[in-house]
Amino acid sequence: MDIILLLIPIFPLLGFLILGLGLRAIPRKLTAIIGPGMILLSFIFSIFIFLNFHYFAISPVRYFFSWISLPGLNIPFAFLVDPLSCLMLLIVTGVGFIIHFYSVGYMKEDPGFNRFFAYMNLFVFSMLLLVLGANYPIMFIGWEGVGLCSYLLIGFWFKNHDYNNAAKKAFIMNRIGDLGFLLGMFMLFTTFNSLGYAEIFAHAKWMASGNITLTTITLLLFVGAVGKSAQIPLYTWLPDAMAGPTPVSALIHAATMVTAGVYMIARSGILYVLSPVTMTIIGLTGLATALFAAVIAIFQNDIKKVLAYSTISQLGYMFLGLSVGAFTGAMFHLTTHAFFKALLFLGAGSVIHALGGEQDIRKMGGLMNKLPKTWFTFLIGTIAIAGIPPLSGFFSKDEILSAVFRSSEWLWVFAVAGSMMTAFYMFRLLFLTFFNRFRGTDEQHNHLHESPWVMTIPLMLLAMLAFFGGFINLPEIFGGNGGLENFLAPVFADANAVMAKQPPLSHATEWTLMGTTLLLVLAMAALAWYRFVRSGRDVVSEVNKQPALIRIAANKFYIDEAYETIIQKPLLRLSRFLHQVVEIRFIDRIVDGVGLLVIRTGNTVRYIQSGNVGFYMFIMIIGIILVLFFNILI
Amino acid sequence: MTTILSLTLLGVLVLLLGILKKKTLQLPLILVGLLTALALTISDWNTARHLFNEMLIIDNTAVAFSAVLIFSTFLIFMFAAHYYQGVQRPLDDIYAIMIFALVGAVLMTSYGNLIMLFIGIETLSIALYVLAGSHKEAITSNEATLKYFLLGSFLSGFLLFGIALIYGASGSFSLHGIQLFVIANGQNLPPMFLAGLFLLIVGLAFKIAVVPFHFWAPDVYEGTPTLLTAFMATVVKTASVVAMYRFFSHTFYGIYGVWETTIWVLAALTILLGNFTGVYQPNLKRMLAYSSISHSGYMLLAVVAFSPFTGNALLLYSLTYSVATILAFGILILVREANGNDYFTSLNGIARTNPVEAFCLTIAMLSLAGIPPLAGFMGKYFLFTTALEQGLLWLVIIAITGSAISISYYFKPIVAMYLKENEGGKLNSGVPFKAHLIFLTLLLFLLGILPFLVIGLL
Amino acid sequence: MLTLILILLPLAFSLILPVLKGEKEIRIVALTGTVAEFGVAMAALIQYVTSCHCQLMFTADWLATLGVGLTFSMDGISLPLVLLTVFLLPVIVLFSFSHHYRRPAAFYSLVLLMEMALIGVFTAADGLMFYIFWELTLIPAWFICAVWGGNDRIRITFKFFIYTFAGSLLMLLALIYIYFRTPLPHSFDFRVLYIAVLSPAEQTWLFLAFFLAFAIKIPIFPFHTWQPETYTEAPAEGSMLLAGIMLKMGIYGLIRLLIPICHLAFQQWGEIVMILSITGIVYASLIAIRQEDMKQLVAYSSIAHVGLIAAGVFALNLHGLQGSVIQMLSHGINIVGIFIIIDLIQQRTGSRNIADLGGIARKAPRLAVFFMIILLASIALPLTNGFVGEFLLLLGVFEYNHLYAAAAGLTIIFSAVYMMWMYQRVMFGDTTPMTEHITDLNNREMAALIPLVAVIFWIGVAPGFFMDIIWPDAVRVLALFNM
Amino acid sequence: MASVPIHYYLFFCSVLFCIGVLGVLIKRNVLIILMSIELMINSINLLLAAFSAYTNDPAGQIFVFFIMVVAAAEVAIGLAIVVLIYRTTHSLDIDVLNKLKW
Repeated sequence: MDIILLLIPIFPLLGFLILGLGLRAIPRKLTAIIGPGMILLSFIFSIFIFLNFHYFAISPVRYFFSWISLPGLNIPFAFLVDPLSCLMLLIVTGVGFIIHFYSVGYMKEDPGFNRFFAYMNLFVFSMLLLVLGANYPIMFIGWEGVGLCSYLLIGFWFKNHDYNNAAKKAFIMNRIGDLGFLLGMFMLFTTFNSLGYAEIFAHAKWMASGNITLTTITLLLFVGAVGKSAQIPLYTWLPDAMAGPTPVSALIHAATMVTAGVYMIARSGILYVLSPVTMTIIGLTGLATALFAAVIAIFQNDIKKVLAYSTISQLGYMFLGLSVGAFTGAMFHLTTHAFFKALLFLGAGSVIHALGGEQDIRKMGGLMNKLPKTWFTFLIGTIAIAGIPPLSGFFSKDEILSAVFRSSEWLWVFAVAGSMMTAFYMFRLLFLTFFNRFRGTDEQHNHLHESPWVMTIPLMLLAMLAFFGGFINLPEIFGGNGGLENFLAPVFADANAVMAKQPPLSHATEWTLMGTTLLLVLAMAALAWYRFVRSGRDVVSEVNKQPALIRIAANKFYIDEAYETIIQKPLLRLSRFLHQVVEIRFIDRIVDGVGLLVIRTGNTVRYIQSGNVGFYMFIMIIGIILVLFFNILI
Repeated sequence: MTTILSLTLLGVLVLLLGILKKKTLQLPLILVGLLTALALTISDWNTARHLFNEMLIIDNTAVAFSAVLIFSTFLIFMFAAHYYQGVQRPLDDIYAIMIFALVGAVLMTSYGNLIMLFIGIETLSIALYVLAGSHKEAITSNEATLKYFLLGSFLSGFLLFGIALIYGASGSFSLHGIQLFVIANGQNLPPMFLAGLFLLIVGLAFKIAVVPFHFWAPDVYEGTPTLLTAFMATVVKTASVVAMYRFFSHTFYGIYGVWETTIWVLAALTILLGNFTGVYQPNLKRMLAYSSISHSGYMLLAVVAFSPFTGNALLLYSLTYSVATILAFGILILVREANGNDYFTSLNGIARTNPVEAFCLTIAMLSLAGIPPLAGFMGKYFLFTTALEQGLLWLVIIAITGSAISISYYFKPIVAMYLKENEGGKLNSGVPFKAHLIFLTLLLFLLGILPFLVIGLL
Repeated sequence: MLTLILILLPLAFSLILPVLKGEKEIRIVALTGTVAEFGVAMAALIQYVTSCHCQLMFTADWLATLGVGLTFSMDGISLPLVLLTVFLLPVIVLFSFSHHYRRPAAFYSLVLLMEMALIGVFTAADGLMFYIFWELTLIPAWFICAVWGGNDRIRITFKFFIYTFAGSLLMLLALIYIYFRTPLPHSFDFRVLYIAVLSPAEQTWLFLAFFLAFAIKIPIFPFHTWQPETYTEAPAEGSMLLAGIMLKMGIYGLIRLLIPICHLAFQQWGEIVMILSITGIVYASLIAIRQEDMKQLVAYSSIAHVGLIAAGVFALNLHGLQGSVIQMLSHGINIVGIFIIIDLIQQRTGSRNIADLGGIARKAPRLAVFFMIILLASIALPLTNGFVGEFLLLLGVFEYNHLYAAAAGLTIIFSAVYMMWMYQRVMFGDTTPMTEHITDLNNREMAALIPLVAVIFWIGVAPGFFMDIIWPDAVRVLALFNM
Repeated sequence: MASVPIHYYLFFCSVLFCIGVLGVLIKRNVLIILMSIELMINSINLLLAAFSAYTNDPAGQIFVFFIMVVAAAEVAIGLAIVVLIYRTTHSLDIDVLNKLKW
């Protein structure tokens, strides 16, 4: 069983090595098999693990070899198999496989075909380490690994400099988070003398709530999460990350990597519930991000950018959920989000594919009948994310919302506002893309075509998941038994035990809440319909003749520019200052100065040697007199 | 004793050969003679004797240093053949005078009586006046000899006055008598004696070229024919330092040295000024002069420390210093004859034309700079240890600063040879000459790696 | 005995070389020399028994009466560095074949001489021997850099020489001083130096003397200014020897002499030197961000990295020390790798100025891959050697002081910034006229790089091997400190 | 003779010596400098003689003989050098020759 467990990450690694080392040698056909094949294998094995889950019930931690071991510091290379990691396993490998499969079609013409799959496999490998690791360092390996892969894949088309900048930006912002994570780890170690989950949580359980150390630790770790999951203030890399190929955006920047932060916090739930301060901060950050990103999303015209911002805002929701202790809810939303957001991205991909790389929704429209499969699946995705029953998004979001409501009504109001906006921009996207007449060039119009089966089948699969995904955790008011809830219960047992128990909502309130939310969402959808379809107003020349506020929003509130002026430029200026002034003019000057002094002195004293005998005698006499004077008269 | 006799005899024989016009035989005879003298000297080892009621005291110190002196002279004579090739005029006088000078030097290492010291110094000096001017045609040589003569005789006047005063105070010329006097008076020595003592020190300091009595050195070194400069820089210096050390060790041994502070200051001055002035020299020969000044400073370090180990340290140091210096001057001879001047520029790029010479000079410089594992390092190391053992921390710090500075001029020739483009002509040295250079180089390595060959002796 | 062979073998080869004629033979002999040395080291490694002190001891009298002995031995601190040396030398020599230096015999014999001296420094168990070899490294280093270096080499190499030489003279002074404080009969043997009786005041002075000597060599801010220009002016091999191995001597000195001998002085100065090191990290990283010359950029990055190593040493706890030794290995390997890559690029394009380069990745994918791997290692990505080291170092510093660790941790971010920036501009984007016709790695160059990469991952994935060698003696050093 | 106390001699000789020194310092003519040096040396001879007379120790007077011999030799060389210099520079001024400096 351990072998199988070990094999799960090994397969993608193998794929990476094969494809990576034999870069050019391997024919595309073979790559098309190896790339997705490896992921499929690990998917199958993951299912196997999932089915034989009981096997790990007794001893969930599996040691393979000791990685860093010193007296007092032992970091084994060990995996932890518990419901949480199982869930993540399935998502990563499952969705991962679907997307790999899709990519075979999507990347067909690309010269870097093999390289692409190599990176993708490497990514899956790191992601698996991240979710399987039984201690923080192992998680950190994956944590950094995925960051690297996203760097490589964003900059995949490295001819383009903006793409590279985007890649670099992503990597550096992740690194900022990683530093937080690292320091958090150190603090954990100094507090608990261990870095293994089991040991730490076992100790932490007994610590007093609001313990300052814990607060610091959790905050540091949260910094890591902020970087990885693109929350305010470190979110700006994610929209730029859309520079990468669409499957990448689907896999890394929607389904898996960006949710790592959520996973990490859920994983260390017990630490977080014990530090309410951190929880509040997380909550506010999450909410702020959710709303902020949603606002921006409304005014974006790049199909992928819209999805990117929506991802950010959805992640915000997840953090919001975590902050009120709805760990299951957050994980649930994570799962469903993985389904429908991947679906949406792939859909977008197929649209872009059809339009030969066009991403501006103002140049689209009326694709409904040209790409029916895409349109239909995209529709499902939209409904799902908008949170309209009975699709998955509805249930997951509702769970979070009700949890939020339980902790505070006001939070709930904002959250709902957020989901309204979500509905609006998603439907806007849908309508602008698929309704009305086509606004692109005729040349594009003639080439419009539905994507090949390799790309549509994944769409359908994901559509299916996005549709029925909600049923894995049906709230009991729908007669569900909360499958996921129970499944994950053991993981969050301690955390939930600590959480202040609010009384569960009465069914009446729950119904009303759902009702209101649903109504509002539908209203938004209708508004979008009215705004973009019914009054077939021309949307092409939209942005420029807009009130200032909207223009600001359309320009993402100039956050990037702000960062550049506040951080980047001063940093570079400082760097130049240090080099030109401190280094060269000051420190080096001093060093050279000493040498110069010696030479100068040498050059002056040597003129004492005047070459004049009389003078010599004179000096000598003085010398003699001094010697005698000092020794005899004194 | 036998040493002095044999050397004197050798000198006379050389003159005789000169009269018999047997030019070709001279050098071989000298070399053989020196070697025999060396052998005879060493045969005196561990047979401490007092001659002519303590006029001479042939103890191990005397033997060891005489051996060093003779050996250095031998090494210098090895260059003579090449140096004087093509010179028509008879050279017997120069050779003979050099040997007589050596006799003087030997006297200075083995005197037991101030009279002998005086005789030794004068024999050495007068001979050197002649040698300095031996290149009659060259005006620089004339100037050198004039300066050397004037300053030398002037300062020897003070030396004499000092001796006289000491005599007056202690009523004796013999070291033993003086020692008794010193012991008798202990702390409160009469001013007259002190005056005499310090005048004596000054006189010797002049010979060693200690600041501020060093002024003659650079000019005279530069003016004197290179071969004889080598002689001055090594034999004279060693002899004088030893003379000073001998005086102290026989009179003040085991007693507080009133002279300590003075020598301390003189040493510090010498090290600093010597090194600082060396930094900016464009002229290799002058640079060597300043380097020799700074080295006399280092030697004084040992004298100040004045511990039982001083003798050993001095021995090793003087030996290593002499070998390295002679090697350097050997190359200088070649440079001079190839380019007609002693400037660093005439060394440019000879690493390509004459790798062997370049290598040898490099080693010599590194050794003088005191870089391990060369002899120079060992010499310096033992000086520093002796000094530190006596707690002369600051003096050692000064010395270290000095040697840090000295790097800057010892590297000039190396930089010139290896990093500059060749403009001067190729040095042409015969096989024996080369062999000798290599021999000296190996000697530097040997003394560096096996210093205990020398260090344990005294 | 093996230790002695380790020292004498390169010497023998370096003496043979000048006799040979013809570049080819010389190269072959030089390579055989280094490889043979590697073999001997492997033999030594086999004989080495972890965690028992002073192994493979070789002792012979040399000035025995004065307490100086030809004593050489290895322990968990020195063995890794010896391994590093013998591992890197063949790589460097192999790589150097892509240059056609004038007077190759001299060049290679100097390189081998250097190896001999370095091994001597790392294995010496006697203070004076340590000093002698320490100085000995300087001569070949200077010649390599000065004779085969760039245009401004004379001034800069001279500065380098005199600066470091002055520093080491202080060390000599300190050593002799301690020598006279050792119980009679005085001795230079490390074990005796450790038990020298020194008042706190004396220790303070000795601390400063040692610290200056080592800080200049390492170099620790603000004594670093000789380093960037020397790296840029030196020939590739010179930079590799300096950055890869020679600067480790300084750290080694810290661990070997400063910590055990001057432990009392740490109350007073430990904090300050720690702050200096960390300032160095941030300072150098910031400067590196804007460098246009790749070599200079790497030089500054190296200052930052060794700053972290020094900080780890001054943290004076097990993790810090352990990390410092591991990181010495990693840094040595990585920086040599980077210098190799940079020089290959320079050979092919005639420039190492970032602005002139671009789009190499498409023309030379292999080069790009190797460069990427080594770069990632040097920015401490997990599963590469860099991470293990930096993790332990930062942990050590963290245990010393949380805020310092946070400051030192900035290197994680900055290194990513400048390295990625360099990589992106050199490797990606459009090709420039200079990079138009760049060729990919040939087999020899691969042969030089593959071992490096292999070790990068070895240490990264399974550092246990080295860990176990190092920690017993790291513990021992700490014991000496707390004594 | 015995009535004259020793420090008279000492003082007298010192004065002579100093005169010699001053002569050396002040004069620029080589010959006169030579003479001054002679004066110094002779003052020392006198001093030595006096000392030996007072201590009834012959050593002093013997030493005087040695000094005379040496002094003679020195002067001989000195004059030879003077001649040599005069040949080349046609002057006896010591300051004429300062090619070698710095």
